Amino acid sequence: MSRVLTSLSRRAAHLLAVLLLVTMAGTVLVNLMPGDPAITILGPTATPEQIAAFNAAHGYDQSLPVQYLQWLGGALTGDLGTSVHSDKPVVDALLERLPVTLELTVLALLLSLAAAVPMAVVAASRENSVFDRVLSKAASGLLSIPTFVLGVVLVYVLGVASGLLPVAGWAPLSAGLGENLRYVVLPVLALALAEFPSFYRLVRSDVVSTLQTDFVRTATVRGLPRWYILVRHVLRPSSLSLVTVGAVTFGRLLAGSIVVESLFGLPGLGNLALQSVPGKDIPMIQGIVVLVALAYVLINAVVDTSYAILDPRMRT
Amino acid sequence: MTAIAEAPAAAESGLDRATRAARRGRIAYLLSVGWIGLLLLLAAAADVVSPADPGAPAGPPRLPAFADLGHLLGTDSIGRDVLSRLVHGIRISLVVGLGATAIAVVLGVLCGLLAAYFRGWVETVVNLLTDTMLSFPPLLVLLALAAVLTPGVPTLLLSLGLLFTPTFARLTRAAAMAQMQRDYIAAARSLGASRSRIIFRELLPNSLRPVISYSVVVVALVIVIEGSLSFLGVGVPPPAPSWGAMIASAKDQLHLAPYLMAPPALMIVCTVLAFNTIGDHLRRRISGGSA
Amino acid sequence: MSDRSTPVLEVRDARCAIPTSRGDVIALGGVDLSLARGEVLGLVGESGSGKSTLAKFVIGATPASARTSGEVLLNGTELTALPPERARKLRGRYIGTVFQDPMMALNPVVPIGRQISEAPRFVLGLSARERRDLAVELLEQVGIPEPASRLKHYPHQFSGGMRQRITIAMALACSPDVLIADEATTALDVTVQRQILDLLDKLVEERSLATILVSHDLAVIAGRTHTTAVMYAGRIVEYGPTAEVFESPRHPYTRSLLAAVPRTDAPPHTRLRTIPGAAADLTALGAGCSFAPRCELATPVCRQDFPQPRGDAHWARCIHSGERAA
Amino acid sequence: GAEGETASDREARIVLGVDAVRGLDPARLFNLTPSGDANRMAAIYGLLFWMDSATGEVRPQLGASLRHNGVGDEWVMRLRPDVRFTDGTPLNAEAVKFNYERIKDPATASPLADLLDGVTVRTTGEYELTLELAEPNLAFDKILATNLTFIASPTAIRTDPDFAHNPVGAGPFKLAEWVEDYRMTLVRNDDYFRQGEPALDKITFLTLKDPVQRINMVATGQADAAVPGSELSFIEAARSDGLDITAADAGGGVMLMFNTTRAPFDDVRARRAVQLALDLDDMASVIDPGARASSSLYGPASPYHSEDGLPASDAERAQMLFDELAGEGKPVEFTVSLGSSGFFVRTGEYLQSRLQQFSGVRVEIETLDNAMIDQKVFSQRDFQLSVQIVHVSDPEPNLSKLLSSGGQTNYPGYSNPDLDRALQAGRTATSAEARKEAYATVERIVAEEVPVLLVRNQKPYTVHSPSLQGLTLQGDGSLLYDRLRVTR
Amino acid sequence: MMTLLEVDRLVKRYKVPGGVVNAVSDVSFTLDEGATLSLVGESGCGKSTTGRALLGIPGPDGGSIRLDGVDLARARPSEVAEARRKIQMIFQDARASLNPRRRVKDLVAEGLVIAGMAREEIHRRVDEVLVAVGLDPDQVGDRRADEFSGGQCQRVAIARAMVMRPKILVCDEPVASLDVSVQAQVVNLLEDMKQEYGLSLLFISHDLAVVRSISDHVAVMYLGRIVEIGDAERVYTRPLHPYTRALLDSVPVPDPQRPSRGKALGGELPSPMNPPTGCPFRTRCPLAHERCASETPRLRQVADGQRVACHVAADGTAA
Ligand SMILES: Nc1ncnc2c1ncn2[C@@H]1O[C@H](COP(=O)(O)OP(=O)(O)OP(=O)(O)O)[C@@H](O)[C@H]1O
Ligand SMILES: Nc1ncnc2c1ncn2[C@@H]1O[C@H](COP(=O)(O)OP(=O)(O)OP(=O)(O)O)[C@@H](O)[C@H]1O
Ligand SMILES: [Mg+2]
Ligand SMILES: [Mg+2]
Repeated sequence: MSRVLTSLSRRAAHLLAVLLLVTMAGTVLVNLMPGDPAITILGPTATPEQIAAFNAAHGYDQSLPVQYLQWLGGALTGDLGTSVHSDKPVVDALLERLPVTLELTVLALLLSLAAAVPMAVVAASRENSVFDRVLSKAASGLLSIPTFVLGVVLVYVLGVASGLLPVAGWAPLSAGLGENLRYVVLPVLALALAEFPSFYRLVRSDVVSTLQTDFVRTATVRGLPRWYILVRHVLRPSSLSLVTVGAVTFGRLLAGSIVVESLFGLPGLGNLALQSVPGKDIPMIQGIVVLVALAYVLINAVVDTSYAILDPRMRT
Repeated sequence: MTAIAEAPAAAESGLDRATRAARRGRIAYLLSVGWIGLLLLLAAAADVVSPADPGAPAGPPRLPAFADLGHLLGTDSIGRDVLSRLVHGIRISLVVGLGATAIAVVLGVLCGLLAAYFRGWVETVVNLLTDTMLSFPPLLVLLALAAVLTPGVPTLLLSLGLLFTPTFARLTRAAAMAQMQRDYIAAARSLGASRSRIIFRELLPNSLRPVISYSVVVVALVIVIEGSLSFLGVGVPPPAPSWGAMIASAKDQLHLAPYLMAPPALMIVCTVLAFNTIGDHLRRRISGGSA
Repeated sequence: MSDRSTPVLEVRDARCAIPTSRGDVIALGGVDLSLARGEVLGLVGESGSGKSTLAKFVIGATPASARTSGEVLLNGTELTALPPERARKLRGRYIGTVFQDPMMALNPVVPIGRQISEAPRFVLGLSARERRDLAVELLEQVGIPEPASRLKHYPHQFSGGMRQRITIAMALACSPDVLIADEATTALDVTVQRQILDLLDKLVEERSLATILVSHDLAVIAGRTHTTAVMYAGRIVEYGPTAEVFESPRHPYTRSLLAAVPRTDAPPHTRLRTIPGAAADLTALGAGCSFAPRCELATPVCRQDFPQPRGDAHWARCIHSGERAA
Repeated sequence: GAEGETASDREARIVLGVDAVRGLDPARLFNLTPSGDANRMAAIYGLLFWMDSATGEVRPQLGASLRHNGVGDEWVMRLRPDVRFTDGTPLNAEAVKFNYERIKDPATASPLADLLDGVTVRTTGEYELTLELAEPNLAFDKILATNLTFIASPTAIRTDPDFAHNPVGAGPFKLAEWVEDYRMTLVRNDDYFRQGEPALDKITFLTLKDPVQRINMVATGQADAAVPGSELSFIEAARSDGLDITAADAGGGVMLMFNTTRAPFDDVRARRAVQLALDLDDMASVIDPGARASSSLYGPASPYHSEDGLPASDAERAQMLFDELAGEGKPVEFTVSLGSSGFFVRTGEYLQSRLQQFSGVRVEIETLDNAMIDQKVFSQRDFQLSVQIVHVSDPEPNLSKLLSSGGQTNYPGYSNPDLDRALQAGRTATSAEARKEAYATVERIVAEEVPVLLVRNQKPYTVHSPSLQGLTLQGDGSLLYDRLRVTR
Repeated sequence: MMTLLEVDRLVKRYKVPGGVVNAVSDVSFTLDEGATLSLVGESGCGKSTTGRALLGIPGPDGGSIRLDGVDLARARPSEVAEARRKIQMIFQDARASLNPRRRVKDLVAEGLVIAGMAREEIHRRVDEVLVAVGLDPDQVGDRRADEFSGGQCQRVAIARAMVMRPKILVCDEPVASLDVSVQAQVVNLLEDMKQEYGLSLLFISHDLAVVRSISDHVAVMYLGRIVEIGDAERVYTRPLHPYTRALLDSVPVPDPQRPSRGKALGGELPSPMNPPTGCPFRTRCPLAHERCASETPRLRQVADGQRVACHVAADGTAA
């Protein structure tokens, strides 16, 4: 029992250290970035005195370590500061944006997995068949198409030309599920298509190698149906690396897909970052950094747990 | 010895399929190597081969490909020769793709090897750094680095290289840790080999397999990402032609001349396919070689 | 096989060529076998001689790229003539297989209870209850204590010997007529090997299974089989009742093999006999006897044609069978 | 989810390019472009007075009248007695005075403070103010109608520290919800002073960065109007899709801004050489097919418009000048600093590719995001050549701000007493003739001295569906919201 | 005969997830010059761990190793390095112990290169030793280990060890995965080497037949301890420990006429993470009684050149 506790607390310490490092790096990087929050707020006509006053009021005249410590002090009490731009609490802004990005991320991930996994399994179980070759080449091709092109093409085909779907904008779940889904389809499709190839490639190669294991061969010899072998014996052992990559992807998407969110004008974290970074909204950027890092840390915890679920050898 | 040749038809088709697949694989591999070779050649001789100055106006804007034999692949949105830009773009796209990947591989592999070899606090530090980098919004890194250093190829190399370093560090660490269990490491130790000898002569060559096959994918990713970055103003500054930037600029005139997208996009697709094919081939070769 | 009833399993002219980068490996060069109910056939030979390929040929698991020909008859039904799906089902029903490495043969992420009972589900169509009972019964038979409580356990929670017992239980799940054990004890310790071999003996006896016991360990074959087939370079070169084969081997290869085995009753530091030359290259087999290049008795005739079996119940493919080296 | 519901007759959805970053404080007004703050403010605060984008004429909306004393150094503003802010307080002379004093107060750090420099504001009645100017300015009404036309409730400003995000005005609409950088929902101000207006119950402003997507939204019926990007080709495409275009016939447009305080463009020959080197017609057709080079600083509808106000290109002379400069050891080598959108990048690349055809010229391109443009170009003036869009509906105030010595948007840092005098003359001239004369002089000096180079006309457009009607453009091209109607 | 190696009360533990494995506990033995000592026992009983501890990969957690008069735990690092050169090892999995990316020549030369020997001298010695193990230096020198068969890999591993001219060779299951004919070749080769170089062998194997044919002394290990040690002849003909007996009984004999002797051993090897109290073998021992559960038997001299750790067998009752 105590062993479990030690390993848990070690893990927690590691994650805490990651959070600290990330936020510290955030402070440094934000300050390295060009642009002056005072000018973005006060406008280019601001006089040096006005700028100095602004900086003093917001604490930007302090040294970096002091700024960081002050921020950290607030963060520990759940106060991530106030956005320089909107004068609203950073936490509120993040909580407002998170659901959108979260929905996009989850749906995109589910969609690309739902497409990639079965296709990859079928392709792998018929290695070198026409199906396999076409799909594998298509996946490589998809890998090489930038998201911003993919998005534009989708908008033209499914939005403008056919008029099937709204070309941009967002309807929250509160506007009704159907409405929400209509708006979500295009951006999710763009994201899912972009993520599809890596999932596909991963699962395919995993399944190909699992299919060569002795236990699959044994299962075949025992007269079990093909589908059963694929589902029961192949998929689960093949899903470990998928979980790892899926988790990293999840974290990455949660940081906000800037290209997709700005193309579709979605009120998500990506757009928030895109607005905050050039605008040097320091507290907001810090907030995004913390949120993303926290998500990453949580996802890692989930991944560790799911390893144990997927692979009984990792239990105990 | 008669017989084996008279195998039933069904079985024969199985063999045919396998050999056909193998032959196809070989052809695809050769084509891919040929393509990359051609690119390298063109890149080296870009000034000689390209029909026009890639930075100078060569004709009316937005000429489609093959419309004018003087501009085989047409002209871009401000009238520069697309073929010349593509050829010159090889340099940037390949330099950035290969260079950033190389940086990531070198740094990542080094970290991964050290972590796997020393374990203990070295591993803790490496894990901490990789986790930190992985949990950091990449955009911020790119923007900050582009701001501190001026945007350009060296900055891109550095920032994209750093971006992919943690992944390689993880891959290498996992592979190297598996190798550490193997007895040839113990054997080298028992012969009194120094640490650096073990790390670089024994561990390194045997931990590279996943790195090599993944690095190919990364080259492709970097080429594509470089293009997306010009959209944020931190890519290669104009007028340097990179394929990604050419796509980005074609995107802005999609309504006027959608065909402008095709040449650079095809270039990336072919190159990525080629790299992937080579990567798959290498992976097969390497995993076939030692087991 | 003389005193036993009709064959359960027959293999006729089994051939298998596996394409590789160095050319086709002729892993089987025409093998005939027949196996009666209750008979235990030992398959020996050095590594790479085609023992496993023969076993795989019987169970229809040769590599996908392999070219095969020949017939497998199971209780008189020619499996090789049936549609693949049907043949696979029949094999699953009537042939049980145990492989060398129990850890590899068991899916690490599926509980053993399910692994044992899935074949009965699809092949025999048993209900969930029946399957569970069957699994418990099988585990009991192969000597796993408290079987009911272990159905939900995963392979890694068992020791090596127990894992092999579990794969044996899996092989027996559909009450097969034929059992194929390919190096089933090689990965195990001597004491555990002894336990497993005893268990197999018992099961063969109880169920009168026709069994193929594949091993490169001559000692295992010697103690556990009725008949022995010695393989060399993809062919059976000697065949006969085990006692006779070991007592008076007819093929020079069998003799060399037996001579090379160290014996616990020999004095220490006795120089061991070796077989000169390297193992046959299966990609470049000539027309003659494939052992000829390493054979002390070889004559030019040996290099012309592959010798036909000489003898009836105990035969060897050697024109010098019976002769002894000087 | 406003845009999620089916469109109604009493609602309009308008897509703009950027959100109001600094909130909606009239004193902080800097980005007057239709895509930026002006449209939102016009809907919330209404307009005291407004200037017709096409003609440059000033008209009242919330205000009643604006008159000068004949010389232009004293202006009397009358207000309506029936206009109230949405918090119930009256929009009276005190309120206007409060707003103007606040702008003048250095503590406010208002970018508009310059415009009220030397202006004394006195209330001369409950609904009347007198503005005394330090020097005569007959165009003060235009300054007022464009830059000082938004009046906020003094009570709200005093009591709400976050007033900029909870604006209270007397305009046709009031703020209901604001999700920054995404959507702003306004609802009808039922107490709007003019009975029966506004015609709509609700206006939704959406922010969408991608210019093509903005038009797509109108084209697919997701939005009623959009302020498109700077590219005419988009607009032509929208027109061919059956959308309506409303444009103000303003002058000005895309301008090259030479930093005249820095090498190489501190030398007039360098600026002129660039002007001579560029074939503006070609430039227009390459960068933005359908657009045209402009012959005059002033729009075609403007009384000051001339057919040959700006000189033509002459490559030979350009090369001579470049050679001359190179010979003096002052080669024309410079960096173009511009925004990172495709339009600007293309402009930069065009300049680079064309100018480098001349010997002795080297051009580099630096792309900057908006914050960096603010800082580097606007604030620090750390650039050599930049590209900006300046609309000139009337020479006042935009042209004056741009070209007069020390003018607020005089990014070129240009200073020429003759030009200052000409602008002054234009401001104070009482006769149309004299004014025309003055502005012709301005144009001539700009043509000779090239502090800025107008490369092509660029109108403020609004793309909208035919069902949206009553579009009137004011100032730099934003809409008058009380007149907007939807008929489906 | 001179004692070359003295191992005294060697202990080695491994930390693993879930606890500590006592891989080797309290193991003592000596090895004389020119002699062969075999370690036998079931998988996981600590044979390899013992062998590897001698070479310090990894070193022991307790006990002492005295090699040619040098106490490896106490001596100065340079002395240890010097002493260690006298002991070389062939690893259990020969193929895995050869870096698959290196050429055979380089593999064999590695120890000499590290020792800083001159290039020509290295070349000469590598060729010499390759010939000695029956490989043609010109034919195989430039090939890589993964192109070789198991027997050839074993030869390369032997060459790599022998090129250092060691006094002791630790052979960890050198023939376990080989065909009988190849196994015979390797065993013969080892015997040749012994003759030629005056080598001492520590021979680790679970194959009792091979062990019999090669060793002078045999130590039987069970669960990290030596349960019986003595002259090979004695141990084989007169095994005293019940485990030794069970082991010998389990060995199949390639003779169909010989009925299997005795009863098979029941049960499984206990987990080394929580070994039984007292005698480690008692859970499977047919002779176990209470004392075995409470008291760990120590090795005791029972006959000339034969020691056994068993409460029962020591009395001779089981003999
Ligand atoms: N999948 C394969 N691809 C290529 N060659 C193969 C394959 N499987 C077997 N072989 C070759 O076929 C020959 C016979 O192999 P097989 O496994 O049947 O031998 P075996 O007698 O079982 O050997 P062992 O005792 O080592 O198990 C060998 O030369 C082997 O290399
Ligand atoms: N590196 C290690 N980390 C953790 N445990 C180990 C390690 N090496 C060996 N062990 C454990 O120590 C015990 C002794 O192992 P060792 O390898 O010495 O046994 P062995 O007698 O050589 O067995 P085998 O016959 O299988 O080679 C085993 O329980 C093993 O699991
Ligand atoms: Mg085999
Ligand atoms: Mg071992």
